[in-house]
Amino acid sequence: MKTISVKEAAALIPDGASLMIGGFMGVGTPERLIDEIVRQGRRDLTVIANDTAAPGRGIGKLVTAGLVRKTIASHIGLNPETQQQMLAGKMEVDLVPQGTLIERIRAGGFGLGGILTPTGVGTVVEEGKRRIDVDGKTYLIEIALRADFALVNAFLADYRGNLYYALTARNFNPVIAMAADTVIVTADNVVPVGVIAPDHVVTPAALIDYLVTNA
Amino acid sequence: MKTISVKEAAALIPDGASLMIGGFMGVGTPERLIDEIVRQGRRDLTVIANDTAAPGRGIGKLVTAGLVRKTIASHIGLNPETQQQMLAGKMEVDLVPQGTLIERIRAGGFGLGGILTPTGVGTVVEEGKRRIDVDGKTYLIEIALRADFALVNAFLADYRGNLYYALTARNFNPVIAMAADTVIVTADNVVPVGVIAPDHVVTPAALIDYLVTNA
Amino acid sequence: MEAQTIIAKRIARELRPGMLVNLGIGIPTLVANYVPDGLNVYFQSENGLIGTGPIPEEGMMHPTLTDAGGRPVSALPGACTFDSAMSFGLIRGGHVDMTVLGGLQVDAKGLLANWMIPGKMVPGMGGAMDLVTGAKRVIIAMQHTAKGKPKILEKCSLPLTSVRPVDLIVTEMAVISFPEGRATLLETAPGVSVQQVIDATEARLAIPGTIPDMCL
Amino acid sequence: MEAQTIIAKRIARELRPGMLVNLGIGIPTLVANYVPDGLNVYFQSENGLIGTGPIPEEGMMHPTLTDAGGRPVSALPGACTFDSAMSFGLIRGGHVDMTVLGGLQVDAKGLLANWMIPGKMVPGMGGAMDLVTGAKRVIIAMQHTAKGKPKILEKCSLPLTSVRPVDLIVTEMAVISFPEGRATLLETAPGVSVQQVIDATEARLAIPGTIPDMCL
Repeated sequence: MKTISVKEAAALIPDGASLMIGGFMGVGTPERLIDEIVRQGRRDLTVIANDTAAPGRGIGKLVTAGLVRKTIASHIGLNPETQQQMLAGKMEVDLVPQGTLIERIRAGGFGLGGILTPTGVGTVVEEGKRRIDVDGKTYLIEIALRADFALVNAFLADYRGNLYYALTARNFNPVIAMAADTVIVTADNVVPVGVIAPDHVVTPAALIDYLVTNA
Repeated sequence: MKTISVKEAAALIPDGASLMIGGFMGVGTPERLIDEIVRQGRRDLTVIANDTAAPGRGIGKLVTAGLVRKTIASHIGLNPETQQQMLAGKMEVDLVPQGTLIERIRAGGFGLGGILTPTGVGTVVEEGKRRIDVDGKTYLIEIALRADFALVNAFLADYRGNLYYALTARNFNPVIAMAADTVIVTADNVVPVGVIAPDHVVTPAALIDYLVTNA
Repeated sequence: MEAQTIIAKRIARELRPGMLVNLGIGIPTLVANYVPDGLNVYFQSENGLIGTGPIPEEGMMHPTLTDAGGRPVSALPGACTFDSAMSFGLIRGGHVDMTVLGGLQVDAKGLLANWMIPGKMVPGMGGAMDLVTGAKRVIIAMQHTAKGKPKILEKCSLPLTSVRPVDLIVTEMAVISFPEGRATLLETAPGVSVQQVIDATEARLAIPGTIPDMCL
Repeated sequence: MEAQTIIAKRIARELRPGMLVNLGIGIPTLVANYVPDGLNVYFQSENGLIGTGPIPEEGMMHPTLTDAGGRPVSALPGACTFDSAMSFGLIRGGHVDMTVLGGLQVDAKGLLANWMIPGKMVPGMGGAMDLVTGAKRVIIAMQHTAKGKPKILEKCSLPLTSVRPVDLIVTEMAVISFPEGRATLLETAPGVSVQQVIDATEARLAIPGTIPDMCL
């Protein structure tokens, strides 16, 4: 793990990169990093996240700035700009049931090729996917999802990069931290090693590539 | 959730029941409940667990008492009695790679039909299983596993049944707590509601059917 | 009584001790206001919380404690939090005893459409597909009609949420369930006649001999 | 120097800062004794711990802090614990940078057999299949021969652990890797000749022009 400034962190991300971004309606999103990506400007990003938050908040800022070419999310209903860009053909949007999305990301991070889920069987979600029967019940094969970068926000990070999340800001964060080639973390608080008890560390330091300094 | 004595808890389990049992080499196994099952005696149990511990310890006690007809586990190497009973044809043993076993149990508890894993491809583990290719890589389809009962040990349980596990005694416990029709818990310590912080509860109370009293 | 209040109060009577309950946004959220005194139920918020409490007072909100819409909530004693994989394991794995969701259309067999209107409104399914597929009991809370047109139809014209039928529909006019896969009128709201329900419903309803008033 | 010591010391030289490392039971465990001073590596114990420390002193053991064999260990500052699903997600997901395992047989292409001898010893594969399939780098720590018979064979006679070849074999005689899928002699132990290694190995070894001594 390396510590890095927010400017350096954003500079790691090239045009066209795929980004998994933590947060649920902006709660638990690495806001400082998002702001810096918008400031530096990027083209053709792919965003994989639960939602696109709302204009002016979290991932919504990337959408407003026109940096996103494709979104894979479960919900875009609270960001009218995402819907407008989608309907205008400016952004491709792949809508995935939330439970399927998080399991596909988990599979990508846990070395699984995918999972068998009953969700979506017999609906439009099924299109183009393989079905399989197990013990008389039908499932869709939903395949693993990975990204170039995971942008993670934690409540606490220790000097080595062990992470602790607070309350509902946990959401997608610990799962995406497993599923990307490069993991970049912003933390609300950076604390000495040992402050987070072993049982309370949710993401082990060994998974983290870069911890953004608070300077 | 109901509180229950250890005698009543063991009495819930009929002959022939399938039991998922927490613990890794006996660490994190609900020892008091195992002792009481041995005392009451049962026939033809199916045990699903990481291992069968060692003679005189955890699941090893069920094996020694001759209560187990079938074991699904990843490792029996430290319990010679399990190996003897298997080689003598007294016990059926289904050996499953540890990562596959825990994912199959998780799938059972998380409403998935199964998972795609590269583990076991091209080995004897593959026999009788479906293979599937995703993006040019081959996986086995490993199907979900559930049980009649989960026997869980926690370090802390609050009055409602929220559970906290200590250190390496966590292992299979929170996963099996999702994957059985009836979940029975023994806790090293029972504490008031609120003692376990929301972020530190690993198994939510709503999953627990019976909490064994310490009386 | 307002339509929403009738629906929420009636659904609250379906709550049982110890249930894990997921409430969707809109009318379903109101059900939490009518939990019978002394009844311990667990409300799940799918963004990662069991034990959701009311909106905290001014100055007591925390940016990391919110509902699925990102709005501040509080947590009750005994609450617990978890990641989204666990949240949907609870939902898809059948651990959620009851979910209450809004509906755009429900058909005569109980199939639900509630997540998109092609070309008009494409918010995404969020957790709805997993909830309808995985929860033990699915209750739809909705107005009986929209702009005077029935929402309970012979067949849904909108894309389905799941092929798993819902268990109960509660509207401001009626309670409808699906024994043997057929829409059946169970109760009418106070002051609403059976004929009024039939007239406001496109799906053919089975009508048992006795139709009691909703208990509110 | 004892065979085990040679093997463990040589493998310890493969450690790099920040690596997540899983050590199997037996000889592999000894690698932890030879970590170069000041090098921060994370040791994973697959029963659910990163940051495994030495055996605690008498009276300081806790029944909930053990290694994969159930024996008491300690935890270093910055340690973390997790359930078995996470533990094998780390392993299968390629997050473990290096695993060191024992071997019964390895073939000329690097395929490993290390989990059973049919009819004789059936301990179960435990985590071995996931580790060999998923870890970024797989190193086999074993004696070069067993009862005088080679363990590095043209083809394994025992059931394979994985179809993924191992990256490196370290024995008390030699270091062998598998560039282009072919067993290749990299180093010999001090005092061991290339011919001695060839004689103790059934698999045909590629022999580069220069074979340095193992650095211990």
